[in-house]
Amino acid sequence: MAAEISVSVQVQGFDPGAEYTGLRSGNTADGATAMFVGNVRDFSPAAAGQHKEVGVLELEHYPGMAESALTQIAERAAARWPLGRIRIIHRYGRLAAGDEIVFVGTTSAHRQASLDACSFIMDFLKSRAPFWKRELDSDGGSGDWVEARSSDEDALKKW
Amino acid sequence: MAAEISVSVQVQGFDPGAEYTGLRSGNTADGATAMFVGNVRDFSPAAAGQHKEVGVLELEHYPGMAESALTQIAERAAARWPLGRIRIIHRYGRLAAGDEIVFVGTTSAHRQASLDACSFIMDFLKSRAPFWKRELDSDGGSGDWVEARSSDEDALKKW
Amino acid sequence: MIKVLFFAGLRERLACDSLELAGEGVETLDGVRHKLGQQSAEWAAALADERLQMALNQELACADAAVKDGDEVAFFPPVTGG
Amino acid sequence: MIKVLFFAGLRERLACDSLELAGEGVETLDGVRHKLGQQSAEWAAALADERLQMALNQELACADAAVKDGDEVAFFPPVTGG
Repeated sequence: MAAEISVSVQVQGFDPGAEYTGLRSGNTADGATAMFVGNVRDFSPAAAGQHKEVGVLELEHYPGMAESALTQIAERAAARWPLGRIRIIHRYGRLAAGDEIVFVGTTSAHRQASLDACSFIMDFLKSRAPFWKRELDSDGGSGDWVEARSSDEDALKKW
Repeated sequence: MAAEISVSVQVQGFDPGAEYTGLRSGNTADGATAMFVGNVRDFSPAAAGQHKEVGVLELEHYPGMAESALTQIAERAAARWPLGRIRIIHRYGRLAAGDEIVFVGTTSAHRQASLDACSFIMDFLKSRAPFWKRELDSDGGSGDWVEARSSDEDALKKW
Repeated sequence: MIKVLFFAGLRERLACDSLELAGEGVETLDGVRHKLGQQSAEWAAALADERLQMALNQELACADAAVKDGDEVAFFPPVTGG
Repeated sequence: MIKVLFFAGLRERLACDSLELAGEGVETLDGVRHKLGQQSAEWAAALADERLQMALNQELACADAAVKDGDEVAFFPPVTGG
């Protein structure tokens, strides 16, 4: 019962509704679908307290390794939970506030398995997949790279 | 920072893509959206091993209490995690294999908060919201009521 | 009067959706259950099921919850939505 | 030759996307790092950052991972995707 895994690393946007349809299509064995979507926020989490406006984000990635890292994370999830389908999309390039960055969708016969796997994939993606965010200045110039948060590394300990 | 809570108990179907759009619309403060969708499976979980075909499911509910129970569960989640929006839909009436039964969507500035709240709401909904499932026979006659599972009650202990 | 509702398998077993019960001598949800059980051995047996859940004015409640005239009470099997 | 890639802030600091390094005398990822650091004090300082992550043939790897001719090595700051 190997899970069907589909991973995309892409510039173009995606439609969570269409991804849901893809996870469900012909899949009546799995009664549970969990999804997570990450969007560009309108303030920087690094600027604690002071809501620094973020106009545009630029995402750099390591071509080849990004796809294989996401696939490996999906395989680890599939080995741990009884999943039917796993779909991961991660964008790169320039993104504006509100834009979708990442999609993780999992299906299972068990709701907790689908939700746990979705959370597990996001946690490992955050600390193990080669993507780097930079906040571009409002004048379009290169801004600062987003600093990794120790809370993201800590999040792996629960798995 | 009270969360915006929206609860629907309805006969008609829903579109998870449209619900995602509703959770995101004008909401750039929250970078995280977690969603869970429950669908009618094509076999009964009670019939362990023997895949008993389920054609149609009938969901009975306690009008009034169903809405208030779901709202209270959402309020408990909102008191516990920093959530922006919470959307819960639960259908009743006759449903066929593959049909959507339930939708839970949460948004937050923090991915773990959105995912934990989604899981929390589903766990409490399963054991505390007044809905009852019955599997109709293939000839359309009244079939057996689905038995509550102790694993659903146990799932509450982690919160 | 106290309004009493039944749902799902219990509703079918009792062949009753709802009824009105005189509130005299009834102080708690368990009191409602006992009074209803006096109707017949079948009702007594159906309502004795320890897994039954109870609601008072559309909120889950315990057997010792106080009931007064005008309240809405419900009995039902463990819920199975979601 | 060993192909070496740099990403994000490290790529900018070194003003270098990638380079080819002769494999002689280099046995581990840490060996690659040391050899690269000999180019200048700036390179040595940039590559000494303890938080830097390393990949060997597109998989995250530790400093003592064995490196051979033809391998693809990468150095980068902690990832911040998702």
